This record gives sequence, structure tokens and C-alpha cells, in this order.
Amino acid sequence: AGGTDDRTQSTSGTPKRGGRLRAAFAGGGASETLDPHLANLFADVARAKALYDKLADYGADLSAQPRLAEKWEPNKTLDRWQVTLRQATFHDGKPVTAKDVLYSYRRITDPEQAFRAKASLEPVDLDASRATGERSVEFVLKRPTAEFPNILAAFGAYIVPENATGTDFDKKPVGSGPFRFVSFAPGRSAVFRRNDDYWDGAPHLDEIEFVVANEESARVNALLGGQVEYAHELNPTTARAHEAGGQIEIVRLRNSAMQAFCMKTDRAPFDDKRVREAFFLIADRKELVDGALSGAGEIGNDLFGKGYEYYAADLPQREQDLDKARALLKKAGAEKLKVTLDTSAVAAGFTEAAGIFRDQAAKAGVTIDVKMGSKDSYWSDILDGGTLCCYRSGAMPIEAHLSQRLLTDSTTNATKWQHKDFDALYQQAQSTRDKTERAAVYERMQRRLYTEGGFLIWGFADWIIGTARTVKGVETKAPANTLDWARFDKVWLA
Amino acid sequence: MASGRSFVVRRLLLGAAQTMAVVLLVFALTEALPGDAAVALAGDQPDPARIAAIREAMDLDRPAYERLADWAAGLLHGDFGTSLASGRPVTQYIADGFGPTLLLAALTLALLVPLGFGLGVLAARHEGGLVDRMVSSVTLAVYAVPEFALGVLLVTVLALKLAWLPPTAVGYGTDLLGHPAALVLPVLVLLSRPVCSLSRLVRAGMVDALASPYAAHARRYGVPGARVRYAHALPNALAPAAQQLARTVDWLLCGVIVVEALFVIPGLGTVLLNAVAERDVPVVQGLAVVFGVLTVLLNLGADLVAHRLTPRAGVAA
Amino acid sequence: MTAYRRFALGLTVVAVPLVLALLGPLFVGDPGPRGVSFTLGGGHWLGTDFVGRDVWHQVLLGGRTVVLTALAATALAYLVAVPVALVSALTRVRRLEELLMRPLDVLLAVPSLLLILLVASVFSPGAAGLALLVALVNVPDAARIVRAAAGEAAARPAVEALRMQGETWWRIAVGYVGRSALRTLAADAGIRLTGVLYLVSTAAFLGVGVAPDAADWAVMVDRNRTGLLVQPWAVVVPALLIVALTMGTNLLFDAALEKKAVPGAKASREKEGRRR
Amino acid sequence: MSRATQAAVAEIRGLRVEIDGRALVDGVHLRVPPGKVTALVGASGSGKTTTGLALLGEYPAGAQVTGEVRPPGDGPVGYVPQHPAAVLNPARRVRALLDDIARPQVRHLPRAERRKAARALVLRALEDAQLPDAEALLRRYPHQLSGGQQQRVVLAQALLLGARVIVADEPTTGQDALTKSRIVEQLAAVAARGIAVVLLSHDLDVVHALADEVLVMREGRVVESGPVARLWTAPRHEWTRRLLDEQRAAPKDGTAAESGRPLLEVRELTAVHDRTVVLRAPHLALHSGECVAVVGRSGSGKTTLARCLAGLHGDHDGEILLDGRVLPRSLRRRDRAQLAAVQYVFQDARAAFDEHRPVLHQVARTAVRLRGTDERAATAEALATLNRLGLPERLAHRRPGELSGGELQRAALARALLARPRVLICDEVTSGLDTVTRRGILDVLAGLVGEEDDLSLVLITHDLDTARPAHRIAVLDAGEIVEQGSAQRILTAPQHPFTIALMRTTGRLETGTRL
Ligand SMILES: Nc1ncnc2c1ncn2[C@@H]1O[C@H](COP(=O)(O)OP(=O)(O)OP(=O)(O)O)[C@@H](O)[C@H]1O
Ligand SMILES: Nc1ncnc2c1ncn2[C@@H]1O[C@H](COP(=O)(O)OP(=O)(O)OP(=O)(O)O)[C@@H](O)[C@H]1O
Ligand SMILES: [Mg+2]
Ligand SMILES: [Mg+2]
Repeated sequence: AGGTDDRTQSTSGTPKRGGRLRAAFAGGGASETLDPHLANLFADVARAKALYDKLADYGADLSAQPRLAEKWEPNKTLDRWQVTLRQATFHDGKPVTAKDVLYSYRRITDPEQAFRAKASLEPVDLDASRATGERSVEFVLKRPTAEFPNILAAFGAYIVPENATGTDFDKKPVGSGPFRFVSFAPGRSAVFRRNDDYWDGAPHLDEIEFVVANEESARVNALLGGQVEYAHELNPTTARAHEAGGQIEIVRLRNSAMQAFCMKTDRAPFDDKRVREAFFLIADRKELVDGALSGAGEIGNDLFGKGYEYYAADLPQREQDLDKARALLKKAGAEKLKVTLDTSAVAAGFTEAAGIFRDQAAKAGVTIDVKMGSKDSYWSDILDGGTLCCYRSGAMPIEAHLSQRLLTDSTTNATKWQHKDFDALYQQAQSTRDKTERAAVYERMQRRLYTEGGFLIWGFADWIIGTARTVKGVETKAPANTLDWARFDKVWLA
Repeated sequence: MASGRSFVVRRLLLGAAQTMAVVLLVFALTEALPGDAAVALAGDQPDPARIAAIREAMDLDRPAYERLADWAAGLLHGDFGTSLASGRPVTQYIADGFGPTLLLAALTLALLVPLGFGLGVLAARHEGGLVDRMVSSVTLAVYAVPEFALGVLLVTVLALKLAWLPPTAVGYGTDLLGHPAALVLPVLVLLSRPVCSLSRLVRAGMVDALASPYAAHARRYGVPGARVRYAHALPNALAPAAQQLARTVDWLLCGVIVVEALFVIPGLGTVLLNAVAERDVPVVQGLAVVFGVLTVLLNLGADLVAHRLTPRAGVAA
Repeated sequence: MTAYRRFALGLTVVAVPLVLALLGPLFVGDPGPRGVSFTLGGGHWLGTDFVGRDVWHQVLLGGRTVVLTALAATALAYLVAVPVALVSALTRVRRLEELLMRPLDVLLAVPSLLLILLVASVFSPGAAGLALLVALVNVPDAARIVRAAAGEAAARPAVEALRMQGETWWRIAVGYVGRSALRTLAADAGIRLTGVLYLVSTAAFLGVGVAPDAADWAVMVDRNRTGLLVQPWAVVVPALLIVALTMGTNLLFDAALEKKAVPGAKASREKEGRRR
Repeated sequence: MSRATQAAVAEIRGLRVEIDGRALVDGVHLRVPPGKVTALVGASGSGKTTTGLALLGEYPAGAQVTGEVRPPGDGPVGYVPQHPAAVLNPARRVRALLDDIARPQVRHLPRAERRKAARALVLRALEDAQLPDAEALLRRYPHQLSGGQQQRVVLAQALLLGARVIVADEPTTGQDALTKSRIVEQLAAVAARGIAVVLLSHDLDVVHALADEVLVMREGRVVESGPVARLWTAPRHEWTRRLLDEQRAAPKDGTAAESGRPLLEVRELTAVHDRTVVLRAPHLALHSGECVAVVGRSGSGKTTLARCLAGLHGDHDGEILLDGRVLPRSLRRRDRAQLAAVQYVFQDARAAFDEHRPVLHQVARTAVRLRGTDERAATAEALATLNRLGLPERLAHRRPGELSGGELQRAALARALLARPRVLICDEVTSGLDTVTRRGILDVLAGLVGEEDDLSLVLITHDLDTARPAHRIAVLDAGEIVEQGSAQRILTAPQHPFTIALMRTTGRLETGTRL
């Protein structure tokens, strides 16, 4: 109860200038780099965010918010976008120009390289795109893309100065972000100083230090022991232990991580939609959230993006119904069904959820064999292999979820959901200029997925952050990966 | 001891072969693991085209034996290669990780040897008595508590409740010597298990050695008790303990993953863990060379001790 | 009488985990519905575990696999290690010894993490495979220690005399040399048993052997550790049981091998003399 | 004399040591006056060692002790145990073993001088214990010493200790006559310094030469005691008389050697320890049904020779032929028949037994393994053989640690005999036996050689008496065979100066004159 009060307090009050904040993240060891285009882990993103900017970023509802881009304007057919940059400078004093933007995007899409954002920028025809002024760019797209701003906010699409190369990033990275580079030891720490010339207002903090602590309990202990002021990614249990204690602040970022089981719709037994529906009905979502997420989350409704823009919130909440599930299975001729559920220690809650679902399925006469897989190659193993697996996803716009995972030519279509009509609906949405009309199309797509899709989305996990009591200004309504998450320019030490 | 010298030379030659075998085996194992550096790097975005591109960028599309041969050729010139994940030289990885590891190992060892031998001898002296039961029970109990739980317990009590010590070494980087207080808890946790295994083996050997006629004879002749125990009996009880000690040092230098994670100490264990997770074969290989050489040397050391302490072994029929 | 007393402590300590392990599964009731993970109360008198199951229920179920797998793996490790060590201790052929021991050294230098990971992903072995794997990891270690302990005994004139009698290798190796190294062997085995327990749980988490949420004390300790501060019983109870198991077995070993009276130690002798 | 009035340093009164209701010693009285040599003599297994240990306040495990034992008050007691190898730490060099004892003696000196002083003491003790070439010796490990050398190192320890009492349990068993006579001198000198010496021995020559007071034991009881002169001239107890008679009776001389093809032949043998040649035997032959005695000083290489023959010492050149066929160098490569054909009785019987298994079982195994006898028959045969050697069944069921030195030596002999060997190598098998038992054993052996034609004997000894029944004698000195010939010739007309010296000392000791 006290927590809520504190939290409102932490975002209000008068900011105080000065101090150094130490933030503990899980990291990537000695091979970490500061190249923002290589950003992969949360720690990478947090550091990149402090040093660099994107043209846009996601708001709390995952809609694109302008950042370095002041505004964007499409043409009629939605395949040419005029983007105007705001007045901003890099840490070396040079202005951020259209050339830098084009250089950055070309670097990301370099066919020799394999940067993560490359896939997101795929709709942009960079050869045809050009600078139309010092601070304006015309992006030419390969096809109509109503959701083009999402591309500008894509994971890893940071703007770097023209001609910045790989080696520069580790030694003296120059960005336009709120903090300037001071020092970096891969896998250990990175120290940045306030950028007084930041276009969005200089940060309150003098310095920020990112330290790496892979073990959750180490991050908590460091926080409790006053060795850091901010600890990213805590367990629900830890949160529960300290929420009432008042020693530290617990911040829960709701709706951050979608939790699901993913059924391959192109192969037995899940090529029968009755079986898929039966599985939807087998899940006791509350039990899964309580057991696998220790209660720290919300139940899902087999749809991605609860609380995000375009979310089909009107569909009835699905409940466990074992009788109906059994009947459906019987109808599908899948009594005494046996399936293997792939899981791995790759994400929190995976093995737990698998065990719980196995027991739930047993009540409906389905035998689930839980198979632990290698955590380092899990995602690529489950992309094409197996029939049923544990799945999770960080926050992204619903549109991105659809395009990346549910179209015939999607790169990571783990449910093998390949339907021409569905693809067509997506294209229709992208060519629809009017937002409400577009929302209606998204609604139709989601309804389809709700009734017969391959994602059994049972919950959304909170993203839990711990801070020292002196830390103020931490945004509480920002799912992980959005603009205000892991953002330190608005934070101050009381 | 000419035979001793030839023994060492032969073992060192064999050691080179062993290290080679270790490297080959480790290479084969890493290669056999599902996924490669490209897959690991792609993480939860396993876009096949991207993976293929990464693979090409990392030269992973070349056959394994070619990569191994290149790497081995580099090694002959003292070049350990560069990391797949970051492009930085492997030697830097090893050098960075070695400092903290060595420091922890040295400190732990400095305490372990007197403690392990002392407790073992003490228990053996009072075999079956209260002291023996106490020493055995306590060390065994501590041994049976997993490192992690022990670490959390110690941190909670000594660092968080009493605030005597820093809970982790986070932010200290490699400069651990500058923060000696941060080393206390890790060393305590590291000590918890080897003290038991070492003292139990010392105890076992010492019970027999102390009961031997030669120990009785020394006692009879008024040789001081401590001298009888440590100079007369202990050498005869030492061989298994020396092996155990070698294993412990091996572990301290290569595998204190839990402690490193719990106290945020960036040592070799962490480097290995990350490298395996990233399928960063050159780094894993570099570590394999280091571990191989270390193990060979440690084993040789332990065998030399055993050799020296059983002088008769060479002449028996 | 006195023999009884010698074993009393070890027996008492080992009795609880052993009885729980062997009889627990017989008395276990219905698991009941899951609760929120890591909570106390709600009819769970030891609280719930990391997936909301009743801890007491898991404790009752979780001993058998621990005891069986660990025992099997340890026994297996020694089954290989002891003969290898004894052969190399007794042979005069240097090359044979090197042939036996050096490859094991190679195994020692390979990070066991890699081995287990590989096995986990390539095969997907069950409990038997796990026991094998864990045994394999332990063989080189055990072999070196047994070899070191046997070295001195193997060079004694008694062995020469046994050879002179044409005694079989097994009798010489196991009956005499092994017997002389017995105390060290028991000490090593006693500790190894515990190491094996935890290796089993680590392996479980990597996908080898038992399921990652199996009812198994070692697995419980490992998997419930995140809740240590909220719901300690889920860790403390199984950990204590393992502690008791370790301590008890080792104390029993100690008692069994206790020297009846130490020749040459005057004090104890005189006492015995007077006691009459 | 004034003996009665003199205060004893240690005293035992009415001692009874009992194990499982059976008395090892019973009603023993013993006074240990300073400056005197008190000797305990008696049959093997009569309780000498038990009594000696009681003086140190030590008893066998599980023993029930009644009676009064007043051990020597302050300070340690020097003790030379019957099996010296057991008290020498196998992992430490001789230097370390002696230094530890010397160190407390020099504690009063300034730190800087201690080292030198300790060293001087050690060297003195070694010299007193008849160990020349101290430098080389100090660097060695106990297993690199010969049996007699080990015994002398232990003696050196006792001398070094500077104790007021020395209990010496068979201190001369491993020594040749020359060395023995010097040790006797040493012990006499020690006693002369006011130190009480308790001598447990069945070497009556030594006792006669050294003792002041003698106690004769039999089956755990002291049957007679008195001053040595009285006992020797007028023994009262029949048992004492028998012991003395046996000693005086000149043993039968061996008959001349046979000729023909030798059963066992040694050619150009050179044996090496640590790269130094310790034995050179250009030629040595043993004919079927023959007994060859190998005589030599302690450390002359007798055991090494025996071990070469037995396949226990592989580090040698040359050939050893059995029936004209080359015997494999190592016993590991000898087949069963070859193993059975050449048997070796170890010098140190205690070390050669498995301490955990009953003696009977170990003895019987020879027949089972080498002759394929079944378990029951083998046990019966073992019992019979043990019996013939004077070991009753109740002893046979015990473990080696529960037998006396002499009993164990006989068990070791029985173990080898059960192989029905064609060549039996006995390394000092009678050194631990009293005169009566020794005679018995030698008779048994002679019988075996005589009756069953195919037993031939290599009798290793430094006791010319024991060598007397042999057909031929080979004399070893410093690793070289200096003289070889028929026993009669060697004993009556020795040619080599060394042999002559050996003969002379033996004679002198026999006459019992104090030197
Ligand atoms: N630990 C023991 N347990 C049972 N009997 C024992 C034990 N030690 C010795 N004996 C027996 O006690 C008797 C006396 O043994 P002791 O060693 O005193 O004889 P000894 O006179 O020294 O003989 P020897 O001349 O052969 O050395 C022997 O019959 C022996 O078998
Ligand atoms: N392992 C060894 N290393 C070096 N020298 C040795 C070793 N073993 C024995 N010697 C030496 O070899 C010589 C011969 O020893 P051996 O045991 O054959 O003597 P021995 O004639 O049996 O003497 P004793 O009568 O004292 O038993 C001795 O001088 C001894 O010191
Ligand atoms: Mg005796
Ligand atoms: Mg000898």
C-alpha cells in the first residue's frame, strides 16, 4: 500500500541536479560493445539510449513518439515519408543532419553486416531515399506502410554520426544522447557524463554508471547494500520480499513481457484448429501466472499487446474449460493426445510454465512431455522444429508483432501461421490512412487469431525494477523496450 | 634424483599431448553443441537470413577443420585468435579474467591449506572422540549446503544485516585488491567446500599414519606431538590430499562460476560461461589451452608429491 | 554395546532423510491445487515452492531419486575408478599406467559444464543416462585419489609376498591394496556422494535426467533458491535433509572404520588396561 | 651383592597380560637396575616382547593388564623393536629420522651451534651403532637399507636418545658376528655409563657376553632367574638347561656337495640399486637336493641375491637358470610352475604378511594358487605344516599382528613350503628363534632336503652355526662372492681373510669373553 504512494511521489517533486547513479544490469560479458547497432541485450539498449537517439521511440502504449524526428508526413499512397529532424547536436558539437540519418540507416542495412534492425528497415528503399535538406529526409518505401513511424522507433535503429565505424564505438563513441562517454570496460562497467547540450533538456544526474551483474541476487544485494541505486530485472519473489520492507523501491512495469505457448499450426496435431482451441481451453491462466510468474503479471487472452494501441480489448476473456476441451479433442480424434513441449532456461518462468501446463493438460487427458532444450540456441531451434514450445516476447507494437511473426514471409513465424487472406488484411491495414479504419482491420486480424491462432498467450509479466529510495523520477508506466524504460535523463537523486 | 628428472620430462612431453587432446576435445564438444555463434548472437530474433549473414561475416561457413587448423597455426605463433562475438583478441579476454581469478584462488588457497590440514589432523588425533565428531559434522554440514545458499546466507547476515562487508564486488572491476573487504565473503564461500574435502582426506590418511608403529616410535622418543603429526605422520597421509588439493586449485582457477556470479567478480569462470553461451569458439579454445596446461601442471605437481612420499614405489617388484 | 554407541550419532542423523526418502512416497497424499509460488500458509505447512506446489508434498516425494541416483552414480564412478587406479598402482609398466591415467587427466581439464551441456542437447538421457554421465565426470577425480592412496600399499613387501604366492590380481589389488586404502576411499566417496547430488540437480536444470521441476531434494534446493528470502522452507528443508544424509553417511563410515584401539598410543591403552 | 639395595629404574611386579582370557605373560617380576644389563631369554612366543613393551607402558590392543608396572619415570625409554622396519618412517630419510631425536639434546646450546652439534651427535650414534659410511646412509630412505642396517639405524636412534633405560628386543638378529661383537661392546659401554639395559634375546652368546642378570621365560612365565654366571654354569630349571644344551651341541656338519647338472644356476649376475652395483656373482650353482648357505656381513648383498633369484629384484644383469632354462627376470612373468619352483622367505616376516587376514588363510593360499589344491585340503596341509614348525592351531587362526616375531617367521616359512618348492630361499629364517626352536626348524629343513629329493635350499644367514649343516657355503663380502666351497672346508680351513675374520669372531663370542 505504501508502495503506491511512494511511487507517485517518485515521479513528482522537484528534480535535484547532481550525483552519480549506478545502475546494475544483466550483461553480455567481455564481448559487450557500445556499437548501438549491435545492441542486443537490455544492458546494451540502456547504454545505447544514454549515448544515442533514434528518430522516434515507443510510448507507453507502443505508439511511435517523435524523438530526433520532429515530425513525419506521408504522401497519399503512404509510400513516401517526409521526415523533419529537430535541431540537435552530437557530443562533438556537430549538428545531427539528414546525412547522419541516412548513413546510420545504410550502415544498419549493410548487406555485409547482420545488424538486428536490418529486418525492421527492410520496407525502406534507402537507395531511393535522400536528404532533401540539412534536416529533412525523404524516405522512399518499397510498399505502402501506414505504420512507418514504428520503423523509425525500431529496436537498434540509432542515429550515429556520419562515417562512424566499428572501432570508434568502443574507444570514443559519439552520439546525440543525454550522456557523453567517459569510460567503458566490457562486461564490467560503463561510465557516462551529463550532456549539458542535450536537446531534450540536460539530465539531472552528473554521471551514470552502468555495471554488469548477471545474477539477479547479486543485483538485489548490491542494491540493498548501497552499491548501486538501480537494479534492472528482478524476480517477482524478490519484489515481494522487499515491497513492504521499505528499504528499496520496487517498480513494476506492467505488460512488459508476453508469455505464451506456441503451437505449430502447420503440423499435427495443431494443424487441426479444434485441437488448438482445446489447448486454449486447457490453460488455467491464473494458475500459470501465479505459479510461473509468482503472481507478478496479468493473465492473457491469447492476443498480443494487452494495453497497447490497437489491442482488441473487447474479446471475452477465455477461461479454462476442460470438458469442452476434451470434447473438442474427441471430435478432432485426438483423445489420449501426446505432445512434446519444448522449453529451456532461456527466459524466466519458462520451465515453470511448462511444468504447470503439463499438469493442467493431464487433467484433459493430454500427455505433455516437457523437453529441456539448450538455452543458447533455443529460439532458432523452436523456429522450425517441434510442435509446441514456450514463447515470450518483449513489448513491440501490435503491427510489428503481426508483421514479424504472422505473415507468410515473416522472418520469425514460430506458429507457422501462413494464410494468404491474413497477409492481405495486413497489407490492407498498411495502406489504410485513416486510423480508425486501420484499427478495424487490426481488430479483424486479432479476432481470427483469438479463435484459431497458434499463440496460446496466457499472461503478461511485469518487468520489475528496484531502486534506492533516493532515486526519483523513474517512470512506472513504461513497458520494457519503450522510451521511458531504462531512461536516466529524467531521473534524479533526492 | 635423475629418475625424478626424467619422470618430469616425460610427463611434460605427455602434457603437451594432453593439452592438445584437451583442445581437440573442447573444440569437438563446442562444435557438437547445437547452434553456433551466429545462432547465439541472433538470440530471440532467429531470422534465418540474418543468421546466414552473421555466419558468413564470422567465417563460420568454412569447414570446422579449416577453422581449427587456422587457429592452431596462429597458436604456434603465440596468437590465440580473436573473439567471434566482439572481434577483440582472445588473449585480452584471458588476461582480464585471470587477475581476479588468480587473486581469489591465491587467497583461498592461503587459508585452505592450513585450515584443511589443521582440521584434518585435529580430527584424526581425536578419532571417534567429540572433537572429531564436531569437526567432521560441521565441515560436512557446510559442505552439503550448496554454495549459492551459503553465499546468500553470508551476504544477508554479514553484509546486509550487520553491514560489516560489502555484499558484492560490483563496480570494482579488476581492481579487487583495492577493495579487500569485498573479497572476504567470496573467499569464505570458496573455502566452504574444499575445507571439508581436504580435511576429510587428511583425516583418513592421518588416522592410519598416527596409528602406525613409526609414529608411536617417534612419540616414544619424545618427539613433540606437533612434530610427530606434521613431520612424521602427515607425509604418509599426504598423497591423496595433494591430489585433492590439485583438483581444488584447478577448480579455483577455472570453475568458480557460482561465486563469480554471486559476487560479481569477472573471472575466468564467467568468461568461460559467456563464451560457451555465445559459442565463441576461439575464446573457448583459448581457455581450453589455459585449462589444459594448468591441469597438466597441477597433476604433475600432485604426482610428484605422491612420488616423493612413496619412495618405495619405484623399487617394488 | 560400545559398537552400538559408536554408530548411534551417525544412525540418528541419517535416519530422518533415509526414512523420508524410502517411505515418503508411500505416505504422500493428493498434491492438491497449486498456489501462488513462494507463499506460506493456505494449508501448505511448509509453504509453496517455485511453481506453487506444496513443499511438504515435494519433500516426501523427493528423496528416492536423490538417494538412488546419487548412490548409483557414485558406485558407478568407483566401479571404474578403483580398478583403473589399482591397475596403475600395481603395474610396473610405466606405459600402461600412463595409458590409463593420462587420458583421464584430459577429461579433468575439459570443463564439465561443456560435457553436460553437450550430453544434454545431443542425447536426452533419462535417469540412468544421468547416473552414467555424472559417474563419468567423477571417474578421473576418484581414480587419481585412489591411485594416490594405493601407491604406498602397492609397494609394500606384503604385495611382493602375495605375488610370490601366485595370488590373483583381484585378491592383491582389492583384497590387500584396496583394503589398505579403504579409509581414504570411504572419505572420498562420502564427500563425492554429496557433490554428485548437486551435480544431478545442475544437470536437471540443463535438461539431463530428471525434469527441471522434479520432486528431488537437490533440484528443490537449486530451483527454489530465488525464493530463499521469502519462503525459506522450500530450500531449507531439503537442504537440511541433504546435510543430514551427507553427515550421517560419513559419520557411519567413520564409525565403521574406527580403529578399535591405537597401537602405540599409550594413553588409550593404559585406560583400557585399567578399565578391565 | 649390592644389587638388591640398588634402586631400580623400572620395575614390574606380578604382571599378567591377558587377551581373550588367555595369558600372554603371567606373574612376571622384573627389576631394572641402572648400569646393569638385564636379559630375558626364552622360547619364541614365551612373552619376552610383551614384557619388554610393558616396561614402556605399552600393551597389545585389547589386552587386560593386572599387576604392577612402574615404568621408568621421567624421560623417554630407548627401544629397539624386534621388527625395526616397522618403526622407520617410509617417507623420511634416515637423516630426518635421526635429526628429530638429536634436536632436543642440543636445545641448551645457542641457536647457531645447534645444527652442528646435532650433526655431530648423529654421526657419533651411527658410528656407535656400527654404521660406517654415514654420509651415504643419511641420504637414504629406510627401504634402501638392508635388514641389518635398518636394525642398526634403530639402535642408533636408541643410543642417540640418551635415555636412562634401553629396551633392546633382539638387537642383533640381523647382524653378522663381526658387527654383533661390536654392538655387544657398545651395549656394554652403555651399561657402564649407568644406563639400564633390558636385553630380550635368544642369542645366548650375546646374553652370556653382556648380561648381568638373566630371566628365563617359558609360556609367559619366568621359570628361572639369576646372575648370568650362575645360570650358565648351574641352570636349575630343566628348560634353561635345554636352551643351553642346544646351543652347545655342535650341529651336524653337512655332507659333501653332489655333482651333475645344477638345478639353479646364476651366471654373471650383477645387481644394481640406484645405479650402484651392490652385488656381483659371476657364478653360483645349486644342485638338486643340496643346501647352499650364503654367508656374509650385514649389507653385503645377501638379500639382494635372494631377491634376484626370486624375481623380486629386476634391476640386474646376467642370467638365472632353472633346470638349464632361463628364468624370467620378474616374478610377474614367471608362470605358476616357476613361481612354485623358486620360493623365497622374506627377511622381515612381519612386513611380508597381510595384516588383515588370519595367518592360516594366507599360508594355505600358496597351495591353492600354486598347486591347485582345493581350499579345504590346503587348509589342512597348512595346519599340518605349521604344526610341524611348532605353531599350534590356535595361533594359526590369528592375524599376523597377534603373533610373536619368531612365530611369524615360522609362519612365513610354512607359507613358502606349501608351494612344495624345488628351490627354497630362506632369508634369515632362524634369526628370530631360540636355540631349541631353531634346531627344530633346521632339522625340519634338513629333513625336507634329505627325504624329498627335489628340495634344495639356499640358506641366507650371517650365523656360521646356522650355515654349518649346509653342503656348501658361499661367502659374500661387499657384494662380491669371495669364497665358495664345501661347508666343511670353509668352516675348517677358510682361505679368504674375510672368512677367517668371520670365523674368529664367532668363536670369540661363543666363549663368552667380554672384550
Ligand atoms: N596382540 C596379540 N594378541 C594375541 N596374542 C598375542 C598378541 N601379541 C602376542 N601374542 C601372543 O603372546 C605370546 C607372547 O608373545 P611375545 O611377542 O611376547 O613373544 P616373544 O617372547 O617376544 O617371542 P619371539 O621370540 O618369537 O619374538 C605369543 O604366543 C603370541 O602369539
Ligand atoms: N633400494 C636400495 N637403494 C640403494 N641401496 C640399497 C637398496 N637396497 C639395499 N641397498 C644396499 O645394498 C646393499 C645390499 O643390501 P642387502 O639387503 O642385499 O644386504 P644383506 O646382505 O641382505 O644385509 P642384511 O644381512 O643386513 O640383511 C646394502 O649396502 C644396502 O644398503
Ligand atoms: Mg619377540
Ligand atoms: Mg638381508
